[in-house]
Amino acid sequence: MGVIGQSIKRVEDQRFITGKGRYTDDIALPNSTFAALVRSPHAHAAINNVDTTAAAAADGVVAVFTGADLEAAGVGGLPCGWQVDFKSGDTMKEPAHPVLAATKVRHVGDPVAIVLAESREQAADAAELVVVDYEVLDAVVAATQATAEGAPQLFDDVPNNTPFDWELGDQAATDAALASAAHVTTLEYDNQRLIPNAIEPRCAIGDYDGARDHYTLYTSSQNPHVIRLLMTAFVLGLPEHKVRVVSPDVGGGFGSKIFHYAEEVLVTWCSRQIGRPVKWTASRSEAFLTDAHGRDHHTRVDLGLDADGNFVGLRVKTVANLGAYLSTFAPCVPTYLYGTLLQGLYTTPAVHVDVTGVFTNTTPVDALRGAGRPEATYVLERTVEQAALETGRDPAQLRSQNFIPAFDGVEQEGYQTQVALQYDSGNYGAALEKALAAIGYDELRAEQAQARAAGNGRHIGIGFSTYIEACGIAPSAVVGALGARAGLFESAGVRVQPTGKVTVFTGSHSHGQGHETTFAQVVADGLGVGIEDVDIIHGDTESVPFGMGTYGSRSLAVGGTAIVKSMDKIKEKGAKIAAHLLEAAEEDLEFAEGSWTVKGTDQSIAFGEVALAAYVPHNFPEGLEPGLEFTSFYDPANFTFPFGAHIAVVEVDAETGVVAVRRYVAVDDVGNIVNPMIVEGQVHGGITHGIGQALFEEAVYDDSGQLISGSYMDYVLPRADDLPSFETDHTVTPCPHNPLGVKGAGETGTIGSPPAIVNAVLDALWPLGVRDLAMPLTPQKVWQAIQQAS
Amino acid sequence: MSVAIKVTVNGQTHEHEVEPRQMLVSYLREELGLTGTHVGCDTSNCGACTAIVDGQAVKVCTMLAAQADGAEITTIEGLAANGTLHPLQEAFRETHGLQCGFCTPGMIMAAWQLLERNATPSDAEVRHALEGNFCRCTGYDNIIKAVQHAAESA
Amino acid sequence: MIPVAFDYHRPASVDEAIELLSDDAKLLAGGHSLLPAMKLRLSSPGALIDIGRIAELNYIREDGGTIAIGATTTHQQIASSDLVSANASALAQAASVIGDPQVRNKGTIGGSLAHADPAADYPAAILALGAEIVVRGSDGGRSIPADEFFIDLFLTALAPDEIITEVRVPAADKSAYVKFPHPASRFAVVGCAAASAGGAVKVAFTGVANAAFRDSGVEAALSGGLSEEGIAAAAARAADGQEVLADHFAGEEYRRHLAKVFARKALATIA
Amino acid sequence: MWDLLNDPEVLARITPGVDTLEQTGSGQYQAVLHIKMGPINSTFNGALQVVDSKEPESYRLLIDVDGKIGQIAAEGHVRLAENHETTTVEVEGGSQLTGRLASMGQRLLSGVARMFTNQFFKALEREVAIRN
Repeated sequence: MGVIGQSIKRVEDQRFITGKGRYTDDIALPNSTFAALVRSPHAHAAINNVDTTAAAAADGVVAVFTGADLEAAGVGGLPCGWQVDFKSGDTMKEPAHPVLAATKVRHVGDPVAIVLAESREQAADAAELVVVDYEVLDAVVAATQATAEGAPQLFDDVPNNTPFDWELGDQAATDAALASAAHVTTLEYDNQRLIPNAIEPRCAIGDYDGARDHYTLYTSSQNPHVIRLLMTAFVLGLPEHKVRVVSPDVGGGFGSKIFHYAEEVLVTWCSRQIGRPVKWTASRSEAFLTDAHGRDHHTRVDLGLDADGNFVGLRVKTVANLGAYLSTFAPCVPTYLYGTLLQGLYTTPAVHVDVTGVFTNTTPVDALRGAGRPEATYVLERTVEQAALETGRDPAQLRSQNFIPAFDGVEQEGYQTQVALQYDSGNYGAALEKALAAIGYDELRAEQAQARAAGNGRHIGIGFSTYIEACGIAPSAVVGALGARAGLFESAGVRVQPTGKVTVFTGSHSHGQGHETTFAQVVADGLGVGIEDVDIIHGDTESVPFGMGTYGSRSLAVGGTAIVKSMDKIKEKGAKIAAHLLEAAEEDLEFAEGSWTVKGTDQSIAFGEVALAAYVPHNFPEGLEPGLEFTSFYDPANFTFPFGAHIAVVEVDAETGVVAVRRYVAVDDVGNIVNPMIVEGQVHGGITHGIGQALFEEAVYDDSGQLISGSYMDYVLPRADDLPSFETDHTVTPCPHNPLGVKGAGETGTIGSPPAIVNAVLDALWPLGVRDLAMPLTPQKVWQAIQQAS
Repeated sequence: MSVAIKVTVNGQTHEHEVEPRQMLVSYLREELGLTGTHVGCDTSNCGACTAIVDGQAVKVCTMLAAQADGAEITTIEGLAANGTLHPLQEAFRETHGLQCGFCTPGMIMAAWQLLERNATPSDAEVRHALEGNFCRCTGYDNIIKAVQHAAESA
Repeated sequence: MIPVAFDYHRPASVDEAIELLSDDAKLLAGGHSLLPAMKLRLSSPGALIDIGRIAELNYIREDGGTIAIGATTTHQQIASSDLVSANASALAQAASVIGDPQVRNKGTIGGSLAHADPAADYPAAILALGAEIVVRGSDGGRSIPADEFFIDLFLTALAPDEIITEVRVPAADKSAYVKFPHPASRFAVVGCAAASAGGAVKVAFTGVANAAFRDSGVEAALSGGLSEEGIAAAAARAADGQEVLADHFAGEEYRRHLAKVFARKALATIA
Repeated sequence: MWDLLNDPEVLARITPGVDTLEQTGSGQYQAVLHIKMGPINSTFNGALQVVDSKEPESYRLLIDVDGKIGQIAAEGHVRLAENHETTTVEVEGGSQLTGRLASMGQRLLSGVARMFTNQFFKALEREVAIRN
């Protein structure tokens, strides 16, 4: 069979390459109205009055609603799904996040009113007629300013704009280790704010059916069940079974479509009010202002080394900018998805991390491709490289000497870190060795030395990043203990049809990852059917069992395992049926290549025949129910821990400050690989996004809280001609605790690449005296750094 | 006011009265139901809306439907001839040149224009020709491969 | 996003278009500057006059040592014209780096010049090549030398009742346009054109100041000719005395520096 | 010169974009601005104020106007220095944009400020020329 491990061409591509994909905005319901939102142009202002008279009277307008209307109707605020309490034990401050602001706006883009009209054009025209009387207040924008004395306060009941603070690790041991270290490398920097920019803007359609008293919400989301749960139970107070959430084809998410947004509530609620469908599609300008942003940490890090270069202690202090409200998973990103990864691949015996989450008058910040792990990896890998440069050590050697020795998680136990996690399996040296060989490290260093000696103005740099990340989120009991308000299992229903064809209902939801192919491969391998005999259904709460959706590179490790568990049950039942039909003992049967065979004989029965018998049970084991369909919920035993070694080679044009990425080698270990083509694509995309952070992307706010990089005219997305071709390879260290042995491949590139690029540029410019650079490494910044150094 | 237009889209002629402010992309998507052409931005940068208008790849989010009066338009839905996929469509699948698929129609149309003007582009030329199209998923490598693959198979 | 409603006119001739011009009307050629601004509702003219199909405005031809280019000729047509490349390569090079291929398929030279974005590519080439901009208005036509055309941010010598009909570019011996593009917008952070014709060298910049300009300081310093040293000395004076633009991506100091670097690159290309 | 720079009618004529200016109090004006610049063509309403007036050497001009596409808050510090027969006028200022203007107009902001400052001086020169 060998379906697993094959680069099977994607099943879903047929519709995408012919323009037949069905994204939310492609859905046109009869009798639909169109929504336009009135949004705050101010970062911080009190609302004195909202006058909707002119808008309501405008051509084609069906209704206008304000925050006051929603309040009067008892619509709740948007909930937060994770609680991180203060170090002191005090409960997290969780101020209300109104669906429409009624009394105060807290960031540019905060919605104030919604206008429904017969056409998009009329809605847009009428929205301009809503007059909002604002009293503008001073705004706070930078994380480091939020807790300053006299800083503007966003919420009356959140002193110092601080909803939580948090720590992990042994502070005393870490301080002591650093005090006695032979060398301490210290860096202080911003991990800049990014804007997710899925190319499909968010879209939501609410459709209330009065005859059935039933709601349907179509939304561009990564997790329709989670949206339904949050919206029904916490915001609208609707009976969950009367609400269907459909998330059809999703045009990219990168985290930004995990969260429950105001517009989803609004179209659903408004549809009920007017008895007609309501459609809202974000413009890109709105997306810039309202899709939850990512990163935005201010961090100081100290890494201590002994005289031999062994890491003795790591201290990290971070202020995380959460924006104006707590988005759905905001508290967990700079804490449990960040602090717990600060052990990295290293045996550092003492690690301490201290995080303060702060509110500012900016767009809320939440998980973005990598979510916490890129920030953690940047802390470690930038600092380790800096330590190598400062102490004159080879950065590859410095890393390897501090690596945790190889362990497979079976013969050798998992590795217990100083920061709560237990790694599943790892062979970190192997990945680095493979990357060094692939890039031709010695030759590159020789070329670099030659260029430096020649003084020909070619500034070549080689940069490393050896990262680890946590995927397969997550064991429910563990995350529950850490503040998650949801379980993080995954579901899969596997329905064998009478003819032996298979329909899978998965709680995971693809937004580009290729589930319809990868999952079909898993099923084809497990049941011995053809890929074309498997259909994957996702994204609809009415057909799929309650599932948690797709994020944190969890789909295959958790969702795929749920499918395997259902298939195990199918095979178990199938064996009973087969044994009956073959008149053999169940234990004498083996299942292979789609048939049950009596061991040592040529007596066998095909999977399809067994399926048919299950539905036409004329001749059937006594007491066995007909049918061949099982649903499983899989709660993982642990996270999975992909890792890898990335090496970037850059050339810096010192005259203009332009950085050209000449080569990029990524050796990732994502455990077993089901579809190498898809994994490679995921890695490519992640690296590109990470290079985007290193060199190009940056949400820029002015002091008054205006987003001045609010369009593609200013916000730089990497384009085809900004990048080299990537060289990717793998090592394979299977995950010991899931049956597929897979770890997750969706975010490795984004996590691994930023420090590799920045380190390479620092390596290139170190001889010129450049000692630090802040992301993104724009030409001006690089040029200025060179000027100041020389 | 409204403007009478007559356009040929994927070989079919349509006549409509349109509002002057209606963009060609919204005409294609909303009036003709051809939703394969996507809208990804409002500043003519992302390229998701690229279609072929009178032989030229155009960002149809930045063109009025009224301007298209008399034009021959090909959208992604019309690229396959008589049920046979265009070599570019085949190539995007073959080399995994797409993930979420949202940028794909525009990407294919931009690539179509390149190959029409340069049948044997270098990798650098392909990258340059796609500078008006964003992909956030794949990182472009496989898209470049797709275009080269199509160039070879054409 | 959706523009505010407007009326739409599609005149068959330039004269008809001129008649339709008013304070509240805007000409629509390629539309790639105007329509995005209208979609964002930064601009909301009451009427658009679509001159994109006036056949008499779309051509590239030689006219006694001068290249005559109709106003609605697209960037793509100019970039791929052998006639332009052979005689005014700076213009072809400028056309080839505007926006992206799709934008170049629609955008027109007349539209770009009339719009006069401070970071547009053409103006530098137009100035260095010593082109003339031919316009027609209700009182007849005139020809405006490039040196007098670009006045300030989005401000040109074009009168409200005038339409650009043609750009006349004298053939140069050698010319080049080099550009440091903004990585997002692809507008010129700094663009420099240099052209030599009959022994005289002209140098012009775009992206550097409120309007594109001839750099007389650099030109004067080129008396030593286009030797490597001569170029270096001249380039070092780039943008001297200019009030230089500054934004988040490129502050004044960096832009001035880039102007020097790109002056050198442009001059080296024609040396 | 001081009188000139404090005359509401003159102020209306020399402040770029001002369509109408109506005095509402001492140094307080209600202003309608019309900004027509390249792609932007929009009307703004709001207040124009003269504050920190130190006759005869300086005052600050505050403009705070609101339009469909955003708000403009601008400040100009006008300083006059008498030197024998001539008066030197210096203006230093900054502006803050809100809304769509802010997110779309950044690359032009420094240029716009400069253009308006230049327009202010040109208009002032014209006023001075008329009076002389």
